[in-house]
Amino acid sequence: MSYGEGSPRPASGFELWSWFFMRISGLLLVFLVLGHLYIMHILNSVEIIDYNFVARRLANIGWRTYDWVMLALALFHGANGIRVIIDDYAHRPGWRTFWLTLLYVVTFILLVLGTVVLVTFPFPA
Amino acid sequence: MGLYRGYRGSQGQWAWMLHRLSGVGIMLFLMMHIVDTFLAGFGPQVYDHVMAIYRAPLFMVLEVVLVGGVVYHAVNGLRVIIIDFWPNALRWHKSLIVAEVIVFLVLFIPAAVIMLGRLFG
Amino acid sequence: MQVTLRIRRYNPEQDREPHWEEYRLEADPTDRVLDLLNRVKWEVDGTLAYRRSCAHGVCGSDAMIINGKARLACKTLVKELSQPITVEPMRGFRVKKDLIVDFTGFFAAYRSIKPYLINHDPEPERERLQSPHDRERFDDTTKCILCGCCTTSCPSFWANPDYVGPAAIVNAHRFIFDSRDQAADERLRILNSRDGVWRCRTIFNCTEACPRGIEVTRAIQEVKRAILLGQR
Amino acid sequence: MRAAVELAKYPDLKVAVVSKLYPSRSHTGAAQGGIGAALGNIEEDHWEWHMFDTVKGSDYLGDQDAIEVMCKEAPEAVYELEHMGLPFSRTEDGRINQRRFGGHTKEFGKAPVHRSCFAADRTGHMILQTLYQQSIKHGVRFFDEFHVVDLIMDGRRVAGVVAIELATGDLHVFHAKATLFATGGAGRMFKVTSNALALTGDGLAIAFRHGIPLEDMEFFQFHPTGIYRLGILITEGARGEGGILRNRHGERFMERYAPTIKDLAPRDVVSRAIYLEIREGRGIDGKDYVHLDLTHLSRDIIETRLPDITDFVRTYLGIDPVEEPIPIQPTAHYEMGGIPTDVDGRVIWDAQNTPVEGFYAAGECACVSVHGANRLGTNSLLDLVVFGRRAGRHMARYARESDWPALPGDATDWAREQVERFLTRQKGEKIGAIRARLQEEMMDKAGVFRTEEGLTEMEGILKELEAQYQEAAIDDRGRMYNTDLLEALELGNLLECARATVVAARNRKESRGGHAREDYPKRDDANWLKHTLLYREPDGSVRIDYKPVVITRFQPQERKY
Ligand SMILES: Cc1cc2nc3c(=O)[nH]c(=O)nc-3n(C[C@H](O)[C@H](O)[C@H](O)COP(=O)(O)OP(=O)(O)OC[C@H]3O[C@@H](n4cnc5c(N)ncnc54)[C@H](O)[C@@H]3O)c2cc1C
Ligand code: HEM
Ligand code: SF4
Ligand code: F3S
Ligand code: FES
Repeated sequence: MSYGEGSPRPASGFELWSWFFMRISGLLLVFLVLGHLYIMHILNSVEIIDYNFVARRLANIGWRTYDWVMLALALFHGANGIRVIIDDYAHRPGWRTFWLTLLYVVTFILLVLGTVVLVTFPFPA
Repeated sequence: MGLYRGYRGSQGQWAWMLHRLSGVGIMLFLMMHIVDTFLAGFGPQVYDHVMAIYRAPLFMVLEVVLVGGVVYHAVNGLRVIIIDFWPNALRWHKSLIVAEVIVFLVLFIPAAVIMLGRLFG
Repeated sequence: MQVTLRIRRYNPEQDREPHWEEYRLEADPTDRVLDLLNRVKWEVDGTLAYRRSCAHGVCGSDAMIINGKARLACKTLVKELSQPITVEPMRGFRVKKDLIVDFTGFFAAYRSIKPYLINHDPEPERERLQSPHDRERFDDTTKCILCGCCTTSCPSFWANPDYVGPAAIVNAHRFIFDSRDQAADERLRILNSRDGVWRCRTIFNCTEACPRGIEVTRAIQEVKRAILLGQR
Repeated sequence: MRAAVELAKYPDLKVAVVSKLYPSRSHTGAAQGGIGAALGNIEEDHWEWHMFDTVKGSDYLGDQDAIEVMCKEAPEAVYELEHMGLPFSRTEDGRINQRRFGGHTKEFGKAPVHRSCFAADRTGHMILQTLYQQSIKHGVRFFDEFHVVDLIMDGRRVAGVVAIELATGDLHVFHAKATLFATGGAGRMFKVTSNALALTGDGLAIAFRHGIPLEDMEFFQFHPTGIYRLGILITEGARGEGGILRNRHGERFMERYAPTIKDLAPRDVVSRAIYLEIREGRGIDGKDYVHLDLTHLSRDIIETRLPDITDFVRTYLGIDPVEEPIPIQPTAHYEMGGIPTDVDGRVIWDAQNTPVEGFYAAGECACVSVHGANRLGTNSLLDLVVFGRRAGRHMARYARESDWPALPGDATDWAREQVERFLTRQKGEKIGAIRARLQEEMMDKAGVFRTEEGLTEMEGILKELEAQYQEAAIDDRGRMYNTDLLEALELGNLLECARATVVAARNRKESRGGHAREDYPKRDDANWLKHTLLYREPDGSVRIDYKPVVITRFQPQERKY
């Protein structure tokens, strides 16, 4: 147990915003992700999806924005969720730092990768 | 997870564990998904090669699980949000779980049928 | 009727690991589990260690895990339970001996939320007035006997003993929503931290476990909302 | 704990609370009904009326100077609790709500009055919590789960206590300028009791062994409404809210015993009435219990004013008090006697009120005597806050003015010997068995009704049990959390208290308040309007002395309700 006798622990308000963000992003994700899944997996299917399919879809700037917003929200939402989980289970300070760093790095890389694709994907000439 | 064994908790406990599992699962998938989409940047051959893997039957079943996970996570997430922002919902929290299961089934069963139908059809 | 009682025992002076021990006893369906423990201690094996005092659910001494749920041994009747009856020490706490666990952190968490009325105004000659409606506002959480059933049933607490736990939040609620108290902001600030209310994931085990029938989750949610919206 | 809060206000003093339980587990938390004070929030009330009721309730054995102090300071003490944060139930205009309670009347006995200030039916719980909270606020140090085994004496002055730490089994010496005992009652000497398993009269026995007297130990209150067989209390508040006692014929029998205030007569009167009903064969189904009937009250009143007892009844009896009457029987409840003190909580040696330097007592273990031969409901909580506070003040003054008492070198010897005896002996009678016999026999022979014959027999039995106890053995020979050892020590204390009770009861040849002799059914003011003081001689025998009753305002009269 790490808290001292009767001493208030520091409060930054960060957890409040994290909590709030999880809920708001969750709400938006309901539409984005379920919509995405519906289009990709129900209306279409992996059998149909190929490079051309993706290319056609991304030709539309609207879809690009849709995908990017979804990507970013899902990443942040998911990463924050994982952060909470790490906080829960990784108690040794060393390990906790390790996992958290790993998470942040991976999230950042993925965000960059995802953004790069969406921005640079060649528009059909 | 050994910690959770043997405690006969409320339905809330199971709902939460599933939420956590599905959350992590989706996150892992998302990571993979970003990578594969990124590969699309390398041109059609590479991407189509990756998509071929997704078409393996095993992956198609996993896809169903993924959809189930997302649907569950979404529905349960909504339930949590309702409880958080609408005080009166606390009174009905048990009914909410029942409602959640129903909504989940209503969304998931048809989806699964369509998707598995493809696999076998 | 004949009952089988399985108790998870651990004696730090002898055992390296906890182990189960089984006792067969004659019991009435209306006996309390505490009666069974007493019978074991007084008639069979005096080394069995557990806490108890009031024997009717008002002192909060004998919280333990009975048949997989956090309960007070003195408020659980044999007839409510399926056989064999299993009794384990509270979860998420360090076991000191048999059913006795370390409460240090629990009370430290309780103290951390400043569990006392803070009011800087000069004291009136008679009572401070409070309408029945204002009194009603925190009635539920005044019932807490600090037994720890809620905290020991919370999966978030098992995962992370740094979480202040529902019991401390319940007691903070008791003051935050008391119209006579003036330190609500301070308590809210304390609870608005990583190990404060946000660790609660609305699992509801606590509400189910509370032997005083306190709607623990509701109290926690009210505190969360007070932090979020700044209103009481 | 009330004393500790008072003391903690003096920053130059170091205050510690030593308790064998976590303080929040003390039995004060079980008190349901309320705390009496003539606030007059519901109807007109005066402290003189309260005083009259208390004197009359005590069967004129209470010391009227002390009672006057208590009743006069009651409103202030209650307001103070309110200021500390105690969440009293409120009236419509925001004041502390009050209810009627047994024996509390207006205009010197005319009709029941609303005097008991309450927080639903968990007033004691709220007092305990509030005082614990205030102690935390004021930085009192707590030694939780330290069991006091012995008192340290420096000649005739008290120098602290010896306590065993439950977690480790270590003996600790607490060296103090002023020591206060608030160790609660000794109800566990009886089989059916509302008292906690921890109420084993430790403080009484410890003081007694050091030659400090015990006062009025023959007066033990049996509360009329304990849940049948379990002894769990159904508060008098249940009758305050309108509950009625009925026998097997459904008859409201209290009309015969107390025509004016009926079911709200004091506890000794009602308990005896129930016993008589049972003896006449009017118990329910001819068995040894009667019914407490709440069914004519609305569900709302029962559930909002008496939520806890509703819960007890539902849990332990599987009965809904809204629908069905509750089976009840008298239950051993309150020790009127105890360590004699003056109005400042100072323990005294003798009838001349010579104080024991550095030693204080408050609460149920003390005998100020405000309860005399029978305590009125709500007066115990009041007793402990009023006199706890006064004792705290006096202790502060005393501690500042006095030097440290010397700490004798052999302070822990007696305690160590007791502990080692049990830790080393291999074979002997089981503690549980001795205690069970004690409780059974006490209930039978020193319970609501007593006779010369029964008490004499009981003295013999006690000798036997005492001998067995000397040879008793325990199973647990470890050091850490040895609760087996503690129970053994507690039994020693119980036996001591039981003996004091029986000796005093046999000695007092009259019936008064909580002491009813079948062979002497009348009160006898000519010979017995005096307090008993018991001394334990070094050889273990008990010497009896007396102390006059202080009578100021109200002359003894026949006690009729
Ligand atoms: C069920 C019930 C209902 C009641 N209802 C009312 C009511 O409505 N109104 C009213 O006025 N009164 C009521 N009473 C009476 C009143 O509650 C008690 O008389 C009073 O609470 C006693 O308080 P206390 O502080 O003396 O003792 P307790 O609260 O019993 O405290 C004793 C303390 O001493 C400690 N202790 C004991 N022995 C040792 C030792 N050897 N070493 C260390 N610590 C020790 C214990 O750990 C405990 O903390 C009721 C009593 C009961 C049992
Ligand atoms: C579809 C809509 C979604 C909704 C409504 C939603 C809702 C929520 C909510 C409310 C929480 C917080 C739970 C709590 O505090 O108890 C949460 C946690 C989480 N979410 Fe989502 N989410 C959604 C999609 C996603 C996606 C797409 C991912 C993956 C990238 C994800 C991963 C996570 C993770 C890992 C957690 C943490 C789980 C935990 O702490 O137990 N969620 N979600
Ligand atoms: S809230 Fe309930 S379960 Fe938790 S400590 Fe208080 S009484 Fe026990
Ligand atoms: S079980 Fe735990 S997570 Fe919250 S609702 Fe209760 S505290
Ligand atoms: S013994 Fe007091 S709550 Fe169980």
